[in-house]
Amino acid sequence: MTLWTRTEMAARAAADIPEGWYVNLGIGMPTMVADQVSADREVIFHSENGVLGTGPAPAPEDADPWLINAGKQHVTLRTGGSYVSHSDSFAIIRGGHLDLCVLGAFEVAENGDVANWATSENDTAPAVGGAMDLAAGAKRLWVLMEHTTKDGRPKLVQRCGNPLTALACVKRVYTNMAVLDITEAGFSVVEMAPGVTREALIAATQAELIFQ
Amino acid sequence: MTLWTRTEMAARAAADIPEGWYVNLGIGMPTMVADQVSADREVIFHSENGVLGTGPAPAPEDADPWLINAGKQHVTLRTGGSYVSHSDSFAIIRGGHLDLCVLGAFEVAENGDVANWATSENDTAPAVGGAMDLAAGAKRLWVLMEHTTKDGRPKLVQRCGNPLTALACVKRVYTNMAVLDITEAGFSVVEMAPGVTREALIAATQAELIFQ
Amino acid sequence: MIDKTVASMADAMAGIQDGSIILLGGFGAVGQPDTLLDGLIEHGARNLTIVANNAGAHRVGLARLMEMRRVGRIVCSFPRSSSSVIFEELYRAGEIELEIVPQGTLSERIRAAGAGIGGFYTPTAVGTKLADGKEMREIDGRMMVLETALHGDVALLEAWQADRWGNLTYNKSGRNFNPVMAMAAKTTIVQAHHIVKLGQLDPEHIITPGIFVDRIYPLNGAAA
Amino acid sequence: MIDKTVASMADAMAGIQDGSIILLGGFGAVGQPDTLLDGLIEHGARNLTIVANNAGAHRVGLARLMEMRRVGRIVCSFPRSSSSVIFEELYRAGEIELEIVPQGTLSERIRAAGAGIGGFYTPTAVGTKLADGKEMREIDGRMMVLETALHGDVALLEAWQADRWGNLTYNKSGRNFNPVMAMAAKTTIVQAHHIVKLGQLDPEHIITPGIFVDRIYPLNGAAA
Repeated sequence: MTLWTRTEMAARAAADIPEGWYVNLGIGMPTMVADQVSADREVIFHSENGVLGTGPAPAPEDADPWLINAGKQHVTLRTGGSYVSHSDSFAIIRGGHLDLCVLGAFEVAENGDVANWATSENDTAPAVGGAMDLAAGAKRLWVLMEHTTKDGRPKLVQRCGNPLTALACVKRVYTNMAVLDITEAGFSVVEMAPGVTREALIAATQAELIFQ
Repeated sequence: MTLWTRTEMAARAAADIPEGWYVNLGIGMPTMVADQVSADREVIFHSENGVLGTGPAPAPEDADPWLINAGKQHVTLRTGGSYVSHSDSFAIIRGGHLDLCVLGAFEVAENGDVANWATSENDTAPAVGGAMDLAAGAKRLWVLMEHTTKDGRPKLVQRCGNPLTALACVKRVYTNMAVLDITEAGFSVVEMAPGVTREALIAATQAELIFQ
Repeated sequence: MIDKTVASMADAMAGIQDGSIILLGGFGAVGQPDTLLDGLIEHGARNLTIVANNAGAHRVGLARLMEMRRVGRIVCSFPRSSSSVIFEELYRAGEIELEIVPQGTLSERIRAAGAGIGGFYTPTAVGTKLADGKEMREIDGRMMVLETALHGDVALLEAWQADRWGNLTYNKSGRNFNPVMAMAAKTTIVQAHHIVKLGQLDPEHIITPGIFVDRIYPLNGAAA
Repeated sequence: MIDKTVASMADAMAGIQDGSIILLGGFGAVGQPDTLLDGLIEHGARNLTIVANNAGAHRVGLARLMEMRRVGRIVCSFPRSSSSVIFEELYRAGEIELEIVPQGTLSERIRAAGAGIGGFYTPTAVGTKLADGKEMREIDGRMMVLETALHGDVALLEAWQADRWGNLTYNKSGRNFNPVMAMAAKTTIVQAHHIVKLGQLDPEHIITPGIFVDRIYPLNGAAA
């Protein structure tokens, strides 16, 4: 069984993004999706802090201190990009103008609930950022995450145990084991990593799986 | 008894506007106030359709078809002026950012109620425009109007008979007979036009008057 | 490659349904999408709801559309002017429904639709007949009325410059309702005076980013 | 003649009261009014409520203000980062109150204050603990939570260019919260990198018009 690498997971998600979509990528692994979209395909990336059309990371010596993304990393602006205020940036997010948001998560439930901002253990001063706005506002929400936690617990679950980010909004999950759609009936397996068996996937998931 | 002319009324109001105020002038007579503020005093006029810093009317041959005010008259933009969207323009109005709005009116009541958008007779398809936003939103509202209707009926009243524009918001009224503040106790006469007697003013007003 | 410019007026109008809610940019004659309105007249959609500041003038554009009995309802702040003859005829005859909305409430309701806000409380119109029957509540010691988002199916707008991504600038008071309406419709269609190359608009100076725009109709023919 | 530029940091900070609600522009280190924050530290106001996206970093600026026990409460979306050491110490010790607000709701609540909106309904946070105890209602088939306007006494902001009327531009992602916070405070104070002559900013390119701005502190000394 060969699990997908993080780069392969990002590439798998990137391959499903049509040209012309406006896309917000969450902090962490989702950010890697941008590098997997070839520059000749016009997918327009949005960042919460008012950048529409972020381009690849600059070489360190070319970094412009005035141009960062929501993860506070230096970015570039591609031709055709623009700057907007936070107010307009979140009107974009909350008004349903993004075709897609890709977030990381602690857990995704079979009804599409997502928990990605606070864990039960460390939520004394949790940091929500724009996650709730993105999850509730984008036209579709995909999650990109490992299939299980570092200590092997399932992250695809019947019901989230961590504090929720939003209700019933995840449409698709990309993990290192599989790609799964969230349907009326629950998790539906679209594709599995090479050599991952149904049994292995079932064992690593704390919810029913539908195999086509 | 010499009633103030419309120009004198506008000049009287203009004299009370300190330098540095942001001011919206309603359609009709209030628009005349701008011409009574000398250009070396920086009073910044706002127009609902997204113009901040309107200047004097252009000569007809210099009119720019792209630059009108809320009364659909050609205007100019003074140095330092800017253009904003309707959304931002009404955020200015409704957010309490205008120091002053000067409106015309059908009636003003002694408690500061104002009626200026529809008359009982012709309100089948009344046109409200930005009057309600301005009356409710500006830091202070002054009214500039004749003291009586063309057929001699009082326009300063105990209680408005026409449909209201906003409740208890007028601070001061400039008429062709007098300048009156609206106080807790009602209309308080600040100044009368030359030769206007107390008796004449009382006769032309359908509310108690307080003389200092 | 993203290219939102359309090759013909038929492409610009494609898919506009009978019964649509149409947001119309412009204030007075400035920034009004006259050419697109002619296209809409030609297109034929009926039973429209029009959301605009004014109710048309003379016998062209919106007024012509109303004269053809294609508008069932109009939502606006200022329907009456010396040249709004068609509207007034229809209104007196009971052939058009009118919703009068204070201009700022109109703009804010459209923004709410564009920004994902379901409704909001405003002091504008409290105590007047335009708040009759509406839900009220006191917030911070002030009475406010609940107003709801006003969504469009289609926005017809006018811009000054546009590029193939749909980034827009406006000209002076031609800006008015255009940027806020661009955010609030399922399909935003813009007539543009100048089509410029991607990258020609300074990213700091773009007023409406292309994410809000679906189709660009070049007023002067060919794209750059 | 209107001239909003101030001659000294003392003039910039004049009148800021103990107990004030301070809106702080910036996202990460970009567009953050570091110099004004130093001025506020020097000024001495205590028992402040800070509204900002982040809860300070390292031991400078906002973090330093908190370390001096001058901040009683912080309203932000993202208090935790690798360098937010002071905030986390105080928070664990129960010495600072925290209100976590989703970033878009934070921005929208500030805009509501600036635009005269008392409150609004948003689907963001519905079903989460950040909506606990808040009023909910269904609008157009979707559950929404009522959020209220968030007003500031003072906004401390950073701009790129400013003129004597207080018209502002920003630089790239330095725009962020600055324009919306400029609208929402009783007194808006801006540190500007470049002071330009009135008229030098194109009226189409001004992002924050001077009506929202009270004081300009020139970062590079003299005004033009």
